[in-house]
Amino acid sequence: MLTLQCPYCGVHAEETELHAEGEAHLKRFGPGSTDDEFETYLFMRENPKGVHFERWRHSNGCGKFFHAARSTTTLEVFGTYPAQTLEPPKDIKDKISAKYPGWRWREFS
Amino acid sequence: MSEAVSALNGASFDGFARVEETGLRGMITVRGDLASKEMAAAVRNVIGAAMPETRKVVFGKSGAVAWMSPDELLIMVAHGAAYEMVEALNAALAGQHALVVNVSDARAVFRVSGEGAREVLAKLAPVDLSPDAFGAGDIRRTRLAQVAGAFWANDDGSFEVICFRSVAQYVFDILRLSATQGGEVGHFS
Amino acid sequence: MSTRLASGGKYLNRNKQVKFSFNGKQFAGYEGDTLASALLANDQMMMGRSFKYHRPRGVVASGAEEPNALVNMGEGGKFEPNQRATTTEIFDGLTCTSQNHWPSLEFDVGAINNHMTRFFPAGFYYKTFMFPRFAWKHVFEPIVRQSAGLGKVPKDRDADRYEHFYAFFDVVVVGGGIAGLEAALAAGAAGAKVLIMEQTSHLGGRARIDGGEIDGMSVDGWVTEAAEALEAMSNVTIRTRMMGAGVYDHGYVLGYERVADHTPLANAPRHRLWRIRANQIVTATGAIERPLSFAGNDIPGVMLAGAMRDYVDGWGVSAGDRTVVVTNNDDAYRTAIALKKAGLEVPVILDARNMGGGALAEEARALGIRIENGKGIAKVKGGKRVTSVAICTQAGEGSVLEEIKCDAVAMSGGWSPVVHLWSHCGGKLVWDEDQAHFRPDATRPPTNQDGEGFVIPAGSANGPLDMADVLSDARAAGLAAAKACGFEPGDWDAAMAEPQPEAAMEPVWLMPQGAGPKLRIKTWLDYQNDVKVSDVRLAAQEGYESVEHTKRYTTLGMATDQGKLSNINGLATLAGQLNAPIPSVGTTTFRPPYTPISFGAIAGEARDEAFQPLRRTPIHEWHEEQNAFFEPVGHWRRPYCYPRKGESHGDAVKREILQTRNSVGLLDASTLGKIIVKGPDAAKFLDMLYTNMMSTLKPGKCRYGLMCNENGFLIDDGVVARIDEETFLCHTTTGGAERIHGWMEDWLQCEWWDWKVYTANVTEQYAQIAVVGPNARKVIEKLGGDMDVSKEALAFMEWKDGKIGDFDARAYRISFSGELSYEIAVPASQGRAFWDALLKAGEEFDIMPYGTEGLHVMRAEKGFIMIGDETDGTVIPQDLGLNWAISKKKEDFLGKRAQQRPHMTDPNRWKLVGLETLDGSVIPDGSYAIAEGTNANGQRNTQGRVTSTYYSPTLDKGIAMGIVHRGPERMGEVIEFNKVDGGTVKAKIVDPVFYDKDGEKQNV
Amino acid sequence: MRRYSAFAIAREAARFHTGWERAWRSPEPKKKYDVIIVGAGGHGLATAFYLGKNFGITNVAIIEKGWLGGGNTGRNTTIIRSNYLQDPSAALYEKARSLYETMSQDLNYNVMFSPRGVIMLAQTEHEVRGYQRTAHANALQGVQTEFIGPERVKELVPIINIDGPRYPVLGGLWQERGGTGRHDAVAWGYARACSDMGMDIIQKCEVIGVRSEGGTVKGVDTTKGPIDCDKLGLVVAGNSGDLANMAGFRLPMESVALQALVSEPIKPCMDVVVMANTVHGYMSQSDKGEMVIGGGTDGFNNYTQRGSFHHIEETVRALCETFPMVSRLKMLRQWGGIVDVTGDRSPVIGKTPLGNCFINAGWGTGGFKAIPGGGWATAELIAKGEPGPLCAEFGMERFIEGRFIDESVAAGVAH
Repeated sequence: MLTLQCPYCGVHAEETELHAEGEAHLKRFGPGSTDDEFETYLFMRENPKGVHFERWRHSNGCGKFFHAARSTTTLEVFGTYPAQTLEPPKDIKDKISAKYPGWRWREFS
Repeated sequence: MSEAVSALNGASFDGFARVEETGLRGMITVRGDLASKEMAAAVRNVIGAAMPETRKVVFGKSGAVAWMSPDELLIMVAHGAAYEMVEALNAALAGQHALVVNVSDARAVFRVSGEGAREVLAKLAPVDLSPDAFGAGDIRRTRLAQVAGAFWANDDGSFEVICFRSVAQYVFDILRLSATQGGEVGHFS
Repeated sequence: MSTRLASGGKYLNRNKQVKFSFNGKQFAGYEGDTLASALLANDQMMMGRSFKYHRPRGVVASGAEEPNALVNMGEGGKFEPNQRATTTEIFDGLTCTSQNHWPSLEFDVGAINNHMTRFFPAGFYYKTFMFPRFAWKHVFEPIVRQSAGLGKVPKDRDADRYEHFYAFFDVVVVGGGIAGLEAALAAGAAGAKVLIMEQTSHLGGRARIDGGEIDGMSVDGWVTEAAEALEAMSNVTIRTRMMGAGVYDHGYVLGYERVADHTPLANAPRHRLWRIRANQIVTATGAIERPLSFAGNDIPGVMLAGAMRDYVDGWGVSAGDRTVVVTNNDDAYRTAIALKKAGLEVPVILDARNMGGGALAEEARALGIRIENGKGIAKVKGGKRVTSVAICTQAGEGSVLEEIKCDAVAMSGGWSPVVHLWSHCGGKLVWDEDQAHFRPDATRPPTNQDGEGFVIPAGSANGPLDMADVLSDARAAGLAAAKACGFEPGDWDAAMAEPQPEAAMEPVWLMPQGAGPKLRIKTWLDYQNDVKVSDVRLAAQEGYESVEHTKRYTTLGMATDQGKLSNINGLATLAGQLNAPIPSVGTTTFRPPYTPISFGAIAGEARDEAFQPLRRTPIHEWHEEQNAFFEPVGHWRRPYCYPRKGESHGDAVKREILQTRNSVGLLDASTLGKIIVKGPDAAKFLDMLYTNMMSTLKPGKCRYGLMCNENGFLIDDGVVARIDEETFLCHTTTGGAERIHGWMEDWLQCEWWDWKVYTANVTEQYAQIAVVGPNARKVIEKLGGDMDVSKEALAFMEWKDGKIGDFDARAYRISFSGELSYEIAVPASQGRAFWDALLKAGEEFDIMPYGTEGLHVMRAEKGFIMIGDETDGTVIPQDLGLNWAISKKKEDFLGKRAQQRPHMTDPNRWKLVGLETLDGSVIPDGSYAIAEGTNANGQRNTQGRVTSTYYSPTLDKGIAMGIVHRGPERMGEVIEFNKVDGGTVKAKIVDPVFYDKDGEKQNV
Repeated sequence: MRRYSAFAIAREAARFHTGWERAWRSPEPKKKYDVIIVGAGGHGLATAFYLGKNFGITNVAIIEKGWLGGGNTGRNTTIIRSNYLQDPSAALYEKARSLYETMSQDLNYNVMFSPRGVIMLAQTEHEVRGYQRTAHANALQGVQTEFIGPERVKELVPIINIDGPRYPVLGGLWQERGGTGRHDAVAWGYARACSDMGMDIIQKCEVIGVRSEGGTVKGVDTTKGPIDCDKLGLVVAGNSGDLANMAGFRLPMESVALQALVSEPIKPCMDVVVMANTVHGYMSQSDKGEMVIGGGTDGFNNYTQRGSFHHIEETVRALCETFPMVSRLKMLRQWGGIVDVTGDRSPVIGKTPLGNCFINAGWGTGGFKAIPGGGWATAELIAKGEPGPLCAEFGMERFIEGRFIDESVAAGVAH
């Protein structure tokens, strides 16, 4: 039963106020992309054991989508941040590095 | 105009707290840049209220203004006044990228009052309702059992609860069940 | 015999007698009794039968760990099976019966299994019952099932109510014994917001029975003062009859409060499930005594030593007149002393340790009790009740030295901390050699959202058993918990007790240690599930080496007590057989809940009218008054049809359609989603969202649009109206409003966040009513108002605001039926009035409402697709002949790239056609078009399927839509559709528009 | 292998069961095997068994990081059915179901397959149409199912609340030959048979790397050292993503928690398995008398084997509504497993980007019922190097082509 702090309204929302929205920082591929690119965009997932970046929506709340950095093995939350970004903020990456030196997640580390 | 009726026509229940549908209320959803001075001016001039801080509701001259999200306000006025207020807000925000829409009929409003009011809500919402965590002027959008809803605390210790009109009966039912005598928890007293 | 003692019983109120019945017999007890203590007081030692062998079972414990004393409680809507007698407080009028026997507790036919014990070893059913093949299902399984199971099946609907409660604390202390109280005092005095919960009705726990002094007071006195001190702290909440049921991630704790189990006539919820968020959890859950493994240790009258002491001191009940005590530790001497002091006989204490006990042993000896060191029980004799024990040396193989008559045996194999809550969320355990038990490993706690430990064990739950250690450990736990929440220790003194040194316990996993197969097969580990030492050994012998394998193979620890008594003994037995150290064999995972919790409590208020939200339109009440037949559409209820007296649903649908086609009908379309999309980039945004071009739509006009997901599949459709240059109103399907609104916000917030667009879901602001049929315009015109709804002023696919009658209305000239049609939106609060006004105005045209089935049939007659019928998540718009709605000019829209993949552009895809049966019959729902031959897996080949199939009242014949392999190229061809009975229906492929192909009727 | 029978039990009873031999050996790994299967769950063991039985390949190791059958095989709700809508699924699950019919005899181990029947309730008009469609499809697929009316449902399930009020039962899709089996016994029976064929089941041995040369698999590194192989099968539900990572490719799937729970045991009251998709819950009664209950998956990636309590709550309230007597029972135990869910929620059985490395994964909530079919198909795939008809449609390439196997189409989504 997760709790995540919504970075928009500040509420420490519990899972029932939230909706999980899948992997974060997916790059959209539209017409003109290769089959591989398009398949990767739609279906291929990091699904890591450990550090993960994902999307959530504060659906029973302020309605905003946001990102969370979370461990899939301990459920530790390293931080949440707004959706309008292409990569995780530095302070969160640093926090993860302090705990899991050498972590990698797609192009981020 | 034909006579307007609220979803439950003022239904009420007296348990260890009182639950009542308050009747129709004018409501206006405003979306826009809440940090802009134009928006602040529009709210001040039209409603006579200051811009609410995050998760607060402020009560102004002609209505209340609730913070709903970083780019959304809910303005509450008399039901009959909503149309004019929408016009006035639109005028005040002319030239701005904003959305002002009359949603006066989209919701139901309940008042939960009496000593057990906090407990009634604490049975339904995953929210810390202890007085030090949630006081007058606080608003919370959350889940009420199985539906989305919001509530705020008034100065007199009562709470007002809003939900969509289609689930008014459900919300009334769960409030009624929660307020039923014998179900006092004695937690906040 | 077991009986009520003349005095004693600190939990009892002897001034208040309570009457109850067991197996139809009337009994009396006192207020404060549990069902178990009250039954013992009435010499009812035997309380049930075991699961597998139907052996007689007496109460063995005094609390939540009890495996045997389970009863059917109550009657009718208040009946409940498997109620644990040791945790049931009695009340006037309580009725209960014993379980798992036929015809009676005393004489049980199923006990025949008992005599076959040897033929039913662990896992025997995996090795037999295989022949003949049908026999398992038809012969053996029914026998197994009938003899298994425990309590009776509830028959009536639950008469009680339940509820949930959300609460938030800094520190939650689970357990109201002295450790819990001391931890709560420490945390509370530090200023933390504390909840302390206790599963029984009284605080103080075991220490009140075990005695001793705290702060110079009796334990009872100290507990009273501690409780008063906590009550006085405004930041501390005390709840009794509330069990810590489970610990979950991120500090989530379930508290199971049995509000009214003990007062079932009170007008109160029976159970309340607390959903608690705690920063820190202190588990002061105590320890559970372990049985000893000797032959006959399951015979009624053999009890845990601590429990026997509880019954004497707590409830003034003796389990027997002559009690043999058998132990491997000092604690059991307390029982002997308590029995003796209560005037009962203790013929001997058998201490398996060669060196015997310490100070407590001296005290017992001083009371004149015979003590035999290095001795154990070879065998307990008796059937439904202990009659004697045979004594042997612990070191030997069980030669009988002496037989001692007795009617009860008190046993103690040492104490195991209750580590369940620590373990639920991943806390790890460490093996303590000295105490021979697993205790929490403080270095590996369960971790919370910050990656920090959030559970702190306290007192016996952490290992210490001596009261002085328990108190200091608990205080440390309370302070640590408060500190983790940012509170410094407050001004509160530690409770002090004198250490009471005890001689070391010695692990005894089998008694005598050399017991042979004949004894081992009578030596129980799991009383309820009938798992014996021999079974665990067999499992190990056969290679079921993992503790999980053994557990599953033997069913050890799988009973309703979840192995609270049997886990460690079973594990040690397995380790012994494998010749491995106990910790290397591992421990099983503890799963919530700690003890079973009612499903009623889990469901909470969600039953009957509150089971799920039921969404109602502003006109819902009218539909109900008309006895509409409703169908659920998401959480909405929509009228399917409005049957009149004597009409079948089919008749009603036919009448509604013919009336609408011939004159005028009304549809409550309020459930359709309505979303406002506004901003300088709104048109650009909708161009991405819809397959159509929406930016070219002119204000005042409407356009039918399609939405696909990124996978290319059609997900929603609806009419878009352009309100002004920057504003659109998008209609969605009934089920689509929230989903599509979320979908829009997703793209706006997460992908195109620099686009200037705002959305608002205004679905519920309006009641929307479709006025449909050749007379629709006349009805509206009759209402008056300032809106000109003539063909010239409001043409097909246009919208307009204005007054219709007194109503502020927005009218859309759109049609899903093919008729002249207006969909009119008015404010929801006036929806019912507007509906009534339309009905009145339409009287002269015989106006009547039609339901969703009429809507479906009429749209099928027109060949319009329905999301959910023609689409199922695997259909792209191109399959449905909707290419006209897919813009070729746009570089991109959601789903476009997906629709370019090879399988999507394959000309062999099944495509939409109309279908007309040759005989006018209706193709069955869900039917497939068969093709020649079979595929590689032997399945009949298919070439299409029906997507919508109806009897058309307008055309008086069966019509259908379907998708067929290269369908549009095969007009006129006859293909066959299957029926489930094996037959087929022949149908001709035709144009999907069956009615008014040229659209003349809607364009008038 | 000594045969199990009633006679054997009687013989052993006379000597206090001291003569029973080990059900399977616990060998140390050899240096090299023809085939290594990673994962000694149901699918892994079944794959090994059919490699031996159907193709005579017995130089096989099955490597397991924990204890055999300890993953989803030992954590599911043991439902067996094949009333699937799409042809490829129906073929695979029906193959599995038919193999379950004779499994006890084939393995000489009673897996207690109990064809007590499975009903999927139709509680909306839309669901009625969906299940009628499935019934029509099944009729052509050789899967015996039938759409039955509410009276028949009530007859089969006396404890059901047929009249709603919220979701009256309008009928149901009935598969008489569906039912349940004893999940642990399936793993144990296969393990015993594999061991008997000379295969090595190596427990408590974790794969920590996949070795390859020139794009072809060479072996695995394990906590018990490197082991070579010619062919590698990855059959590790819940950990497929992790193993794929080691092998150097990504999968179109995510791992999420799936939970189940049981009540305390009561006397027999429900013979059949009932699934109620409108309200999201399903229930059967085990031979022990426990009501075995399952619901939906969590929405987020999670490897903890712990799910979120609100899903339990949703499932329980659904069942209290569908079977009112449930309200007076108690939850004895809840637990979670990790399931791999693919983009179309159907499994993947096929080749991987790495040569001679094959995968069986992505079963989502449906793995147990497919065990013998999945094993059969995967064995054929590994033995021949190419998929046979049973899994031809289940390759990963379907996600590139857009050729999905979507079963959710039959689960009523209301409009």
